[in-house]
Amino acid sequence: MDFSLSSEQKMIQDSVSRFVLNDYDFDTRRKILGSTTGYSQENWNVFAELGWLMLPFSEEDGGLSGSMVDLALVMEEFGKGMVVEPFIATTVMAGGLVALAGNQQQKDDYLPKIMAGELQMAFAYAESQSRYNLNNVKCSANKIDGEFVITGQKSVVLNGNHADTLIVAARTSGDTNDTHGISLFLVDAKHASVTRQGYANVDGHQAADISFDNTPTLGLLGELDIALPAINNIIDRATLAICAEAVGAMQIAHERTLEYAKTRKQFGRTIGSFQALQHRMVNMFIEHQQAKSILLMAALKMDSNNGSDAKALSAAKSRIGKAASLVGRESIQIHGGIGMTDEIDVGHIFKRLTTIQFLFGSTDVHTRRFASL
Amino acid sequence: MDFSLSSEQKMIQDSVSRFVLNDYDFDTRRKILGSTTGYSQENWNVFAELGWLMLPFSEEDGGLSGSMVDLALVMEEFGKGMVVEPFIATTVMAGGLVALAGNQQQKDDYLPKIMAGELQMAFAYAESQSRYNLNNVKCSANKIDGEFVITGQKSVVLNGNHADTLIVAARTSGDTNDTHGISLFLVDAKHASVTRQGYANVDGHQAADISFDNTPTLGLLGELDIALPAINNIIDRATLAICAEAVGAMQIAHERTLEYAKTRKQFGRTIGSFQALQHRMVNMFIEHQQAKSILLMAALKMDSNNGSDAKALSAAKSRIGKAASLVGRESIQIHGGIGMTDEIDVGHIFKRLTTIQFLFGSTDVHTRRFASL
Amino acid sequence: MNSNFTAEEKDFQQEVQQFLQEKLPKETARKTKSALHLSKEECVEWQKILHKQGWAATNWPLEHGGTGWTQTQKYIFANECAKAGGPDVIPFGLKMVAPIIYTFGNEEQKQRFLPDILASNVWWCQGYSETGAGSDLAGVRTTAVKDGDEYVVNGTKTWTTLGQHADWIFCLVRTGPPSAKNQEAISFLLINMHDPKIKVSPIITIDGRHEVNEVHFDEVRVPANNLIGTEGQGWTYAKVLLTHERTGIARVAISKDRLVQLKELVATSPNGEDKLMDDVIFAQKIANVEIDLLALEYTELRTLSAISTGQAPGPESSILKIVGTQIIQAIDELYVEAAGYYSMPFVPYQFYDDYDGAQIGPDMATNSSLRYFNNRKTSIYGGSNEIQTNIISKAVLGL
Amino acid sequence: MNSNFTAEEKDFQQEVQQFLQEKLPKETARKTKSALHLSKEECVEWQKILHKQGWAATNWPLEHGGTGWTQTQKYIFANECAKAGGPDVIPFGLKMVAPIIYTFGNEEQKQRFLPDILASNVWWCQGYSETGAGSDLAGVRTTAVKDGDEYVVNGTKTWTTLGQHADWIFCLVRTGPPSAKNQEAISFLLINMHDPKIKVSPIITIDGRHEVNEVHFDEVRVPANNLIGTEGQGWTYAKVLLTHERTGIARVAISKDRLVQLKELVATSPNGEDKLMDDVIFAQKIANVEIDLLALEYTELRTLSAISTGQAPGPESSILKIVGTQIIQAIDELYVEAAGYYSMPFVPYQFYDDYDGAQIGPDMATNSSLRYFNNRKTSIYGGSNEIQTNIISKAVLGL
Repeated sequence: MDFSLSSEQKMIQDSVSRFVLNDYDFDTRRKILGSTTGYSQENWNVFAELGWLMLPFSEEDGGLSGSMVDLALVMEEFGKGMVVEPFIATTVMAGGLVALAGNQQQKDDYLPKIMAGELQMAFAYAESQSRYNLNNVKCSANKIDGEFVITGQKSVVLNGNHADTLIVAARTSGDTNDTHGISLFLVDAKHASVTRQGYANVDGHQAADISFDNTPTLGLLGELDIALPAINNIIDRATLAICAEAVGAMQIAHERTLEYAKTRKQFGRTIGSFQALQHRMVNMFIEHQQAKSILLMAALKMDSNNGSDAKALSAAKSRIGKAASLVGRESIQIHGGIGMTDEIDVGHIFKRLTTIQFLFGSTDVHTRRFASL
Repeated sequence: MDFSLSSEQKMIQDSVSRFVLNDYDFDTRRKILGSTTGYSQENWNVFAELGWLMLPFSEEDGGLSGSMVDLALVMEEFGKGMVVEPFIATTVMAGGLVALAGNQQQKDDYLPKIMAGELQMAFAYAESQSRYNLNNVKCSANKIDGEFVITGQKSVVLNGNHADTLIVAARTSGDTNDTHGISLFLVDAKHASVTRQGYANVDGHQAADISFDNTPTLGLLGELDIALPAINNIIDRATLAICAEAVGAMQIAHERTLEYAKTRKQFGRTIGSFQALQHRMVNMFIEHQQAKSILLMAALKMDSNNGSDAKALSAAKSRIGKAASLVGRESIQIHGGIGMTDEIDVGHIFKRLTTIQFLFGSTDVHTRRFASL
Repeated sequence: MNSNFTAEEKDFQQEVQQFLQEKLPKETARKTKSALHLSKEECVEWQKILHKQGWAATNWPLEHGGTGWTQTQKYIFANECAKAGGPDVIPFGLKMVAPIIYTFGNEEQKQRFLPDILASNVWWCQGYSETGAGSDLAGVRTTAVKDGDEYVVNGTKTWTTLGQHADWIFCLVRTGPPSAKNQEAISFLLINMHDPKIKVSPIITIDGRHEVNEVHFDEVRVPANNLIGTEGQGWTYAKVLLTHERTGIARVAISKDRLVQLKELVATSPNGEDKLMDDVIFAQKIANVEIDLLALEYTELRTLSAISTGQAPGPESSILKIVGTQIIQAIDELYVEAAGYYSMPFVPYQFYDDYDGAQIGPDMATNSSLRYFNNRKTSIYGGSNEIQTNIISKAVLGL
Repeated sequence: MNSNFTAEEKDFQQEVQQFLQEKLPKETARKTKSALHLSKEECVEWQKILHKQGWAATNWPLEHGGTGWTQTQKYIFANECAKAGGPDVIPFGLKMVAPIIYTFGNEEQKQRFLPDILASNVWWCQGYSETGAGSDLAGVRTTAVKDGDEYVVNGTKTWTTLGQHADWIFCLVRTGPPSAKNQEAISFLLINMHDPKIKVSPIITIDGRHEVNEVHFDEVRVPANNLIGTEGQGWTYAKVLLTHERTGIARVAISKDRLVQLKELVATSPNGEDKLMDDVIFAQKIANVEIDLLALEYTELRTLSAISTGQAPGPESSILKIVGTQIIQAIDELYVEAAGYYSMPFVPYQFYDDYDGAQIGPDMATNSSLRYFNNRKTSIYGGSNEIQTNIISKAVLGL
């Protein structure tokens, strides 16, 4: 067992940390959120230049062969700045699916562009009735004149409104809940038969509801009917990424709360001198530390197991969801009214910590999955 | 709506309260626990003289027609002294079953003796495999030469070791889990075919494991095969009784903890001056108050509904179980080491608050029953 | 002891139901049930309907135009309103300043202010909190210096809910010298918000909403006869009202109705191949909150029963604030969890009348997180839950 | 960064497994797994077996006869012991007083005491707490007054675990005048328990057990060369050891094994027509504890990793105490819940060898509540969890 970071890991951690500290302060982020796209192409170019967009891809595919621990390191730093650029949607999820399931041609077509920051993608999987059941797919792909066309609806597709190309999970055989019969398709997001209703999420991330009406595809990704394992795998990796983000966000939430408690005075003394609040801030600290630990556990176990360990991942999502809930709520409560205002960061951290709890499966859903494995 | 006590209610509350205060202090109780029977026949005679043993029985049966609110008032006071006399086993459960299901002859045979304090009874229902499922009954009654004989095993029968007469739930038809096919029988506890292994429970109450081997009965109580509703009803009433007991016990646990916190010094000040502990003691107070409220709710609703309201009762057992867990644990923790010793009462209250959580259905079992009704 | 309604009480219940069915505007009810914001006009419209019925002032004494209801009647009214979607009255006039005026104000003030409050002709807001005086209200710094027949007011109040609509504000101001003890330096002053030297600036909260404000006073001259009672007694007046305020703050009736709605919602919400209600864990979480709320309802009824027998609501009433807001927030969280992915989109505009796009998410799903965010305030305002805990610790437990 | 064992570490794991299989007495293993009390003889027997193997002192430096193990080896050993039912060594000699002796004692003391501790020839107990000095250890009142070559000791220590078996006790005593500051008045003294002027009186705990004691000193004369280090430095010595103690106190390996056993248990426990494991709510509760324990395991590994790179265990290690004991108690509670009705009978005698009645309850069910009661101590002893929280607040958060 070895828990120390390699020099490469330290380097990338430092690099992301510096970016967040110097180029992603709260006001800068606010401006990005207020822009028409809701994220910064300039930053995206920086990510590409610094090689971060290459991280999860194998060396054969032109990437850095980053481990899950590496991904977690980057995302933890992103979490400290609440970075809204679509790293998870384009790089981890869509790029990850192309690398995992695509043929050589598809890899050649998409991965270099993703790594160069020239292509935005999104993965459309959830539907209004599916909730967190990845095998619940109604959106269907049928062959017309020998070519698949897609008809159906997808919900809250992260980066769905800005993606150039979509990956769509569609049913090619079987019933709505069958695990067999789900396939992945590449789709031109700008095709006339694709209707996108874009919006920002409460956490500032961009998303869209998307519907398809006999939409032609750009090709099948992976083998017909048996896409579910790849989908599970990629959602698990994305889940690890937001877990790491939450750990970074919790650290800042806790730090901000400590700073506030040390300066804010009521009844003639700093509120941090009240023992009841002290014990609650210790509890926040413990939650953050426990979250950090289980993140490490999951990342290491996934790395030991070829990037996939559903049980370990679900343990992490469950525990981190619980920590995120407590740390978020306590940050607001200890700040009092000021914590609820739009003008300081702690409320925004709280919102991101909230959405993370309900993204890719709620805390309870992952606890149950852990217990069932 | 009227939440005030009638003068009769105040009178019986005062009378039980005085008894607990004057005649049931911690040392007296300790001596009773150390006696051969584990309860005091002398106290039992007092209960009879003061009419407490008549409380739950109707006026036609020679009782006081006490309501569930009345029962709760008495049990709350009993809880303050952790009274171990078998009021629930003999009066509420066994007596209640005779009154509910018995014919006139059986009522005449048993109820006057119970009310006079001359007869000890017990209700044997749980079995080692049944857990909290009252319809799970293996112990069987079969007819031999036209007479029922009972064979099987019963677990942790309250007052089972001192009872003169037992009421036994036995299967007379159907499979182990069928709701139909359960009957009640009166059985002579001292019959040679009855094997009783008696013990004290951790809370000081007496109990026994009992097995029957072709044991003849003293008669069928109620109608054949359809005893389950009566069993449910009587267990619900007994559950309300222990809920009320817990509310009384919590009050004392909280008071003792407050007294201790106001006098015990560490670091040169009373531990009650530490805000973190203050907030926790407030939390104990809130739990006790919420428990008291939901007890009242359940008792009133049962009274409005002819003594039976499973949903209200399960709400009370669930909420009070949660309160009992927190108040018990915090009482010990705030006392520190001294709270864990046999020599002061708070540890004994903690033990009783623990068993109440797992008697007649755990907290979670009752939450689920509430949700299902 | 019994929990049944008398025949009279049952009649009253029917009367309330009928009134709500006939008089409550449908759009107001829909918005209230869905926690959408009511416009100033909608709020005033409803309060004027209540006034016409004689039901605007449920907590005032009869002599000033109150209902004179028993505690049971108030309980019935609150529950029926919650079920029907009748919104709470805006409390600042009817529930907060009015009792102070009729208890501590002089005759002239009663004549001048109470009729317009009762008829909802004026909109009041509250000027208690300041940046440096949140939980520690006694630390207010806004000054009111006597100058002839007037006070000259300088300072800034914050967290002024719906102050953007207000005609009047009631303020705690410092009339004594900075050296004076807080208890003796604070006075209770009524100020006309239409004074041009008052500036209201919005505070946007994390749910994207403009609900609270900062109110700036720059040499605002206020007639001295707007002072309530005696100079230096303002803190005493404010405190008297606080325990009364805590009972309503539990919002039991509304939480009950929200749980009923939630159970209806999950009975039909798809969860892959099942319905969400089939999720045993989720059902257990709902049940736990429901049970805690049942207990709170009886805690409130016990408190009200004590009041109706002449006892004042003691510091125990802080329980109602603490547990009531815990339950509100727990229900919010359950709604967010039920909404799943659709708790995320920030699309409040889709609930406006002029929205003509496609609906995003089922029913009110996207409103769930906004409500969750907004209701974090409930454990902060009205004396934070920590302050309530301190009150119980000191006043009830003697610690 | 990786969590895999090296080939050497895997070999070591096999060696430990083999050792436990061959040398651990079966009855000792059975009792340990079931949380039954070991006799003094059984404890000593096992420790002597460990000593023979060279594994008695896992935390001592090599030079004094310790194992010199890496943190990973210690981790492996702890986990294998927990799985096999190898009991923890009684800590007072090997883990508590020995490090103080080899760190702060003089050569003569090292020679005199360490070999017997290593070989488990003597039984030690701890004399820290007093009735007036629980969480506030610096408040000890037991006095040791110098009289020639001896100290005369008077006072009473309490919560002395297994003091009834002890040959020696290590004590915090007050050597300075009552007026002296605590930090400068407390010394660390070793005292022979066979002195007739020492009286040990049992304290019975709520699980009916005699585990702790009061130890009374009445004019007990102790050779001055039993003083460790310098007079007035005892408090410093004691504190140095406290952070080290906090890592082992998490008892992660034992909790892991208990959860494995619990899951086996509920897989076969009847629950009416089902098995208890089919109860989704109960399974979820087990999973939650299991997950929290996984997190704690990695919190401990992160701490140990920091130690192995030369950093001292910081005050963060208080987390291990707090969460470790929360988990122990949560597991206890799950066992009680699993036992249901059979958590109630108080029948500890049925586990004694001489019991010949029928078994009451399945397996160890009736032991569940006794363990639950007994383990309330874990959040109280070794610096209560409140004290640990204060340590983090002050030393880590700077509050």
